[in-house]
Amino acid sequence: MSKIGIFNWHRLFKTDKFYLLVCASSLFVLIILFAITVFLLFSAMPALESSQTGLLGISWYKSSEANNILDFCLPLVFSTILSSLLALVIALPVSIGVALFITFYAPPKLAAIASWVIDILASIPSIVYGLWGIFVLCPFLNVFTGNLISSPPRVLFTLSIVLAVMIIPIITSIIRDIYTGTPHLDIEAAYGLGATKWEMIRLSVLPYGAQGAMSAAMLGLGRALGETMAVLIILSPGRSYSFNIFGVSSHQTIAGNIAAQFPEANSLGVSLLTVTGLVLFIITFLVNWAAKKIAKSGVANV
Amino acid sequence: MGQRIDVEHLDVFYGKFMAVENVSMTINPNQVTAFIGPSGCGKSTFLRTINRMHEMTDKATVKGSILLEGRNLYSSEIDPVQVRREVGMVFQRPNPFPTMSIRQNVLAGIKLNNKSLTKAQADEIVETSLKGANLFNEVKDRLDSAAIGMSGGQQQRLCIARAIAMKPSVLLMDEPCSALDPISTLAVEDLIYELSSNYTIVIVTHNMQQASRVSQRTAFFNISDVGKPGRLIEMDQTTKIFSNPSNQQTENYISGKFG
Amino acid sequence: MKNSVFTSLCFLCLVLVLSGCSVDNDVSQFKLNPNQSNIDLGLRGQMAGSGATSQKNSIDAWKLGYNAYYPNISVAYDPKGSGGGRKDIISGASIFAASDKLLSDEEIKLSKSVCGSNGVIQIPTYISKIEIIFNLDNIKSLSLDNKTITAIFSGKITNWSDSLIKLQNPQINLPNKLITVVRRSDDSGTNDTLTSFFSKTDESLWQWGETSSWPSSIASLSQGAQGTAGVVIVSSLGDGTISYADSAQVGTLGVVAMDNPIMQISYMLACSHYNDIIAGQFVKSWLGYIISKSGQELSHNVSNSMVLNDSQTNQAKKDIDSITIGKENV
Amino acid sequence: MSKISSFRVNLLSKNGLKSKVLFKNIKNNRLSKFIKPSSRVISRQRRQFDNFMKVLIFLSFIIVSIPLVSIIYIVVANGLTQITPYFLTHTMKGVMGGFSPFGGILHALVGTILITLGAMVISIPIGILTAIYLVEYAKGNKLSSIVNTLVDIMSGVPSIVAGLFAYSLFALFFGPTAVFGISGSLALSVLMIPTIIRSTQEMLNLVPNQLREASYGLGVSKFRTIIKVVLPTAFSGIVTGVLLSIARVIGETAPLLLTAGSIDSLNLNLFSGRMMSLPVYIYNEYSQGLAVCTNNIFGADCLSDIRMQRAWSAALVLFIFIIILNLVGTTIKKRILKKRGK
Repeated sequence: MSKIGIFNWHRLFKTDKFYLLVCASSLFVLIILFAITVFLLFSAMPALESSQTGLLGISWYKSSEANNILDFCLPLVFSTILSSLLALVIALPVSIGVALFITFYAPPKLAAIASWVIDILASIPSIVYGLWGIFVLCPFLNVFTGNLISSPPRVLFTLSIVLAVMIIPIITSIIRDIYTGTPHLDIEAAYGLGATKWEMIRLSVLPYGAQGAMSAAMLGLGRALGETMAVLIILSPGRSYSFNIFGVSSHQTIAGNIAAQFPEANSLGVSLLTVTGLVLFIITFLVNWAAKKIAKSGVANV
Repeated sequence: MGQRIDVEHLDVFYGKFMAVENVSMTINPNQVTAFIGPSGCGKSTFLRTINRMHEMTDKATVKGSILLEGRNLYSSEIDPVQVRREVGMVFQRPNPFPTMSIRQNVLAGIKLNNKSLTKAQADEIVETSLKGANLFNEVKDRLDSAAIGMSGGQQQRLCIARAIAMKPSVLLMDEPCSALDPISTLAVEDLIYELSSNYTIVIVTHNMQQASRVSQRTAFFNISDVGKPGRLIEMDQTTKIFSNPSNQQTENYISGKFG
Repeated sequence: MKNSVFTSLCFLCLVLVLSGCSVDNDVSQFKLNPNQSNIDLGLRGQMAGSGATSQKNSIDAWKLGYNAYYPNISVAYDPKGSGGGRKDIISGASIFAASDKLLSDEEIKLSKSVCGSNGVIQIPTYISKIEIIFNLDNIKSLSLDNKTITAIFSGKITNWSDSLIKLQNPQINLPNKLITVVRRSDDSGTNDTLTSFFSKTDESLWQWGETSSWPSSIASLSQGAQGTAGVVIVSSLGDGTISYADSAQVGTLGVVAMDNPIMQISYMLACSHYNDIIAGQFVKSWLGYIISKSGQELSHNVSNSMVLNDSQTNQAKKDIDSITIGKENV
Repeated sequence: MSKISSFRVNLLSKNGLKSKVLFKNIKNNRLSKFIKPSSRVISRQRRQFDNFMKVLIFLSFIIVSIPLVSIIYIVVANGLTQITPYFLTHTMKGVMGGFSPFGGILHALVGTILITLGAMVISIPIGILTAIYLVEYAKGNKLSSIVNTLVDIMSGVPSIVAGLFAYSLFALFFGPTAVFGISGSLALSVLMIPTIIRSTQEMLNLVPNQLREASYGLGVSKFRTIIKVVLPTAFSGIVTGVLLSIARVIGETAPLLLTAGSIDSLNLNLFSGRMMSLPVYIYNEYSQGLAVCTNNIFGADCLSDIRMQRAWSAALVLFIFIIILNLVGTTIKKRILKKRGK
């Protein structure tokens, strides 16, 4: 059975035509990712090559007072990562809490209801989250933040809460599956030492699921980075590097900016938006790749 | 009718690790030949090379040759799928197809190779195969019910019926009764004895009583040390092997000193 | 169980598509072509246009009015924004376009390749009043002069109980509340109209001149929202907000009574020459209907827009007649 | 001694509560003096902390349910008003401002179904065939580990990037105004392929190896074994995976906003002309704001916030659509997993 390179050539050219079809389709996955990069790069070329004066022809680029493409992209990257990290900081503890609730604390009926809640939350379209954010969450927060923040509070903090609610289902379902897999011997060992339930969880469940929780968190982060409609509807856009998550009109994410400017954009404008789209693609590529690495190393040493 | 199998200097490798070393033997037609030996000595691995099943699931490779009535099963122009039609196989755990009824299971071998059959031909094959497996009277009124609804013993006999429906010349059985209760085991053993009149049967078993009851010839495999390849120690008439084997290792194994 | 779900789904679509012979809405009740004068030139087909969101509401009405005269022409309009409309008329993707801003010289040069030697004609078709709107508990109207409004929008006045505002509205008890300016964050002609109004009122207060997107130095003091609707929704959600919107979209928000109303003119763009005869005839009849008395009345009823005055109508008629059709004199 | 051993046996029960009950009744009988004294003294402080954490974990469940209840409430409360048979069987063509007839979402409903079907035609074959390659042919070789990593990465591709990709691909061939249904299908299939691969892989792995061996043993080739034995056994699982991936993708707005555009009338042709879809319809109605009802000379009744009502009703229809797909998917999946005794 000669094996040259990554293919099993011998079998390939034997009669097994189905093997050919199946290899082609798995190659297609490579091709799609390659094509995404190539086509985004190709359509981003005009903006990358055009001069600053050329870019100034785009009105929303001119008003952003950026002196080059990098200077235009960086505040967007900053806001995207800040909003997603903030969403993760809110979502992770709640997700771990709910996962523990489902696996260890809730009686079976309540655990089923909790899982059902998670499944339904995961299937709500992001446009509905956006509408809920602007029509329900903003007025609700406005009551508390009336004159502290500009009203209605369409700031990064509100957006991050909505993003957190969107990524909780993803993180919870992954962590729940890991926690159900905690080996009984660990649980029994902890109880054997006379541990209370929480100590048992701290001693055996959390360490066992640590790697998986990290990778689930990264996947949740990836999902939040790419969110568009909620940002477009909720956030009051602005450009800055400010960490003040309550500051109004000082943040705008890459995805939100693309959706906001795309209808209005001329061909150079679309090309500039594709540059930011490419940056977003690279960021999510790295985040998901890291999530895979963590998950794989986790499995290795368990 | 059963066919003769001659094995010449056969080595089996999992990647670089040699699992079985230099096995040469002759398996007579229309007889039951049993393979015994401690677990891990390569008897099942060797059994699976006879119908080239090792290529499909175990990613193993083979050196040497196996002749079926003089035809080398490992020559390049032989299609391994053809080999498996000639050499039927029954596995340790009964594995009828869950999505199919009893009738469909028996005809599965033929249908899956989409040979066309008239209704009459199909019924005739179902009846002869099930009768051949002593199962027909027990299931003749529920042929269209799901196969997985039957008992373990019945399912195993259904697998045997399914195998003989392909009219193979050789039947390989990898510990067929280890998952069955004693009564079903007896039923399967009687069936094996009957089938030996027109099939060459090779059976791998841990149960030495079963080997002595059912087989005419027995081959004893052993492993010299952990990580070393399994080797054929001795092969002879079953009565001789279980009364006074010529090799000391066989003697120790038979009298239960180890293994 | 699962294939029953699939079959029911497909069955639902089939039934809907077959039964819905008239899936569209019946509008005969509006009697848009009272004297049934049907001057159908045998025009048929689909005519694609795109552009400003501000005119979409009126365009929907004009489509129905136009169809009352030309039943076999279906007009498709993609409200992608003025920039998109200008892009499409230049590239030839749309036969007509709507834009809140006139084409820049560079855009006119570009349009020559598709629209013939004298480029694109631009006629005013939709004149709307820009209202200054605000959201204060149980205050429905305020009177502010142009200078105060400019001061508020340029961030100089930041509290509703400011003396200047109190001076002009003595009888109203203004709350001590921060003013939140809500502006259009997308690229819009309304921004142009407003910023030119501010810079004309007081150059020193508003020193950024006419721009289509808000100057970033004062952007962080105010909130941005996407489109006229976004601005209205945000203003009604916050308390103490002040904003600007087309008079059609004011809804229940308070309106500032001003000395002279701010007018915004929105244009329709068409090629000066059409090779395709049907497209040329369609555009001439379509624009003719829009600037006609019945067309403008319909737009007023549906979007509160101002009817074109005579000089604007005559100039527009001249431009429409100047459109040449057919292949010969390219 | 048997008392202590039964104590240990009960401990093995997964649900923690039972073991606590047993632990209590041991304490008050003669064996309790064998339990380490120190664990009883500090237990009050540790028990308080244990209860505190229990409250915190119950709280996290409440925290997650609040947004769900409020979302369902607002969508249903606002959405129910406009859901009428007319709304479901008519398009928006011929609708004028806020005047009745108020139009409907038929063109969006049909558009969503057609675009999703297009995405299914692209992604189901690729997804299932790739999963077959990863499970049946290439367990452990180099290509499969590369493909596995890329599938994980592809599942992280943001929907806006998928939209941009489809738009740039079609714009390259058909010019900058290339906006039609099939471009939306391509964008959605980029999002669907990873989920279909993952769920099909999971279901193929559930098919026991004995079945494959049984079929090989009968002299059946690998190709026919997969097509005639493995796939039929895993079929209902694969259908579940497809349903769940449709549910995930059908609510996407951003990619369709860029690729399929918006149109008021029914368009049945994926390959020409813009095609409305439910999520884009919702955003469109939301972003057109209020309608003018002051000068109502036509005598037809008029609602100034009719557009927002239509948006909520369309959101409710989309929501119900997704819930049905989800319920059907998860119930079948639970039945399969239970049957496999997982």
